[in-house]
Amino acid sequence: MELDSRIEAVLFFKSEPVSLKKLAEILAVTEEAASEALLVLENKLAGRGIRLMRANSEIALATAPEAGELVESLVKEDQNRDLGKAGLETLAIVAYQGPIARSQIDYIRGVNSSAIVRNLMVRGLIERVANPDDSRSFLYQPTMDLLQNLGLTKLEQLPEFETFKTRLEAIAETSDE
Amino acid sequence: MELDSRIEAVLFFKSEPVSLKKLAEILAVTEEAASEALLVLENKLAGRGIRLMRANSEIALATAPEAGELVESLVKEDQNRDLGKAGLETLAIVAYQGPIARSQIDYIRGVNSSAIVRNLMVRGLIERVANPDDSRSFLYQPTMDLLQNLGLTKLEQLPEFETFKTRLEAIAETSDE
Amino acid sequence: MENRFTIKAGEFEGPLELLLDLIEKRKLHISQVSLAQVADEYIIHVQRLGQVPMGDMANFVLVASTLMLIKSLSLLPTLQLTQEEKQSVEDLERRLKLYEKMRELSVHIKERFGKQILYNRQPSKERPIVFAPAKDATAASLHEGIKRVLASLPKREAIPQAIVRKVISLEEVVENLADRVQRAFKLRFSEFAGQYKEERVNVIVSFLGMLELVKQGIINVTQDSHFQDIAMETTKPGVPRY
Repeated sequence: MELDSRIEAVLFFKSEPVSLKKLAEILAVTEEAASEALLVLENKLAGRGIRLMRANSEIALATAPEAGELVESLVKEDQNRDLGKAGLETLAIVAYQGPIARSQIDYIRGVNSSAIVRNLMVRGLIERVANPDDSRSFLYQPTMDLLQNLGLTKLEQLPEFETFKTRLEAIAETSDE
Repeated sequence: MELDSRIEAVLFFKSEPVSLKKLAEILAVTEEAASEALLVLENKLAGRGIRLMRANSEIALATAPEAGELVESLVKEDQNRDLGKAGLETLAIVAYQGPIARSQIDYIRGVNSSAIVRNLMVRGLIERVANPDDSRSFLYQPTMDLLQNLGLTKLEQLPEFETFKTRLEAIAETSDE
Repeated sequence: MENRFTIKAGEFEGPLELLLDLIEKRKLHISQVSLAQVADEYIIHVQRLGQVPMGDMANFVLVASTLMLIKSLSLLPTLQLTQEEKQSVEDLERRLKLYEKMRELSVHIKERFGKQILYNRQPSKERPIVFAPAKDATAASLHEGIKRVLASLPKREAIPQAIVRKVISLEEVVENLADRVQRAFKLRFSEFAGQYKEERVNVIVSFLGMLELVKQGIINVTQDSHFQDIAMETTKPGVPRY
């Protein structure tokens, strides 16, 4: 059985995001080999009912965006889709600028964002990771769940992602002085 | 989107066998059309990690038989895996404060706990019971198996049980505001 | 126990949001000129804010004082600004542009969120539950776990000391600014000749009154801080600077 098919089986069985490292470990291959096979799988799934998702070097399978409405009709519990103005702003900052510190979110929004950040974390739309430059502090980044809610298989598919990622970073740096 | 891909999305999401009749109903097509599309899907899945399974006119997606050994090793690994920090914290909340709603677990931890709660359930460490106050939702509580495994005859024997239960209650209450 | 985080993350309008709204309402672009134009209106809004947490009120007042600087400069271009004042003027303009960009980008999120969701597999009801104890789950580790959970609950946030200090020193800054504008105004009074003379004088007089209002706002804020039991934490990096 081809590596890409074995990956598909693992992701299907796991039903939750798996890191590239873990995936390589399970399949007893190098991360490079797993990465290559993921590209193959991604291509094979094009146009199909399920898609390969990636976020923060984690990988998962999910239903295709085009099937969103159909599957939604099968979901029983109601989903809270109201983000509010503060939630939208904060999600935009984290999606386009993440991983980003809370102090920088505050700086951009001009208000204390601790309540809204916590709210988005509880909803599973953003997550906290250790700051590689400062072990005592945290950074916030978008979750796979957020991407799924936005109908994206990866963050780079966000409109204007590349343009604003770089441009805004240059400005955000000023808050670090 | 092609009918076979739409079927794939539905079966993937459902994670359990669906009858042909039900499938046709979901997709708003005749059973004949669904049957034909199933043949197409079956062909497309040949050699892949996921296969179409049929038994007694029930249809489901499952991992390919060739991946059987791989899947078995995953099952074993899942069963022996340590819970880790996040898992232990979640289990502790359920043990000290159960029966408790998922939304309250999320609120207390400050992060979304759905994946962890599911994992604890699959392992038989916690179980879901009906919420007496709201028939549409569930509460989570530790299983008898867990108690026995911890060497306890009742939860109250957990260290400082009353103290922490009271403190958690106060927090959980504020989440309902 | 502190449960301040239960305060709802409501639709609280922040200072940058208010400022941007005022500029956009007049169909202006962000610039020092447009900031000077909306300064009065901004301050009137801030006066009407009512109950706002101390930390947030400080942010409003800090922006107000920078707007006053910008306005002073637009009225009396000869007014000398210190290096720090110049920087806070530039900083406000830059931050406002950054905020504007993010607000624009948030439209993409709004348009997409929840519209075409990619779903995970539902938890299978077919999978038999087999009791699988974890080696690390013991009564002691659960005890440790619950202690960790309680310890990591959010504490009531201390207002960064730097903000408090800045607001307190602002009182002096505004007083000083009022002095400088008044002096420059008297010095230049003879220059305000011609038909617009009266108009110009009126503008500056009302501006001085506005400065007084800002000062009062600042005094309010600093007084609040005396009544509140503020835990003085060390300043975190990246605290907003105006």
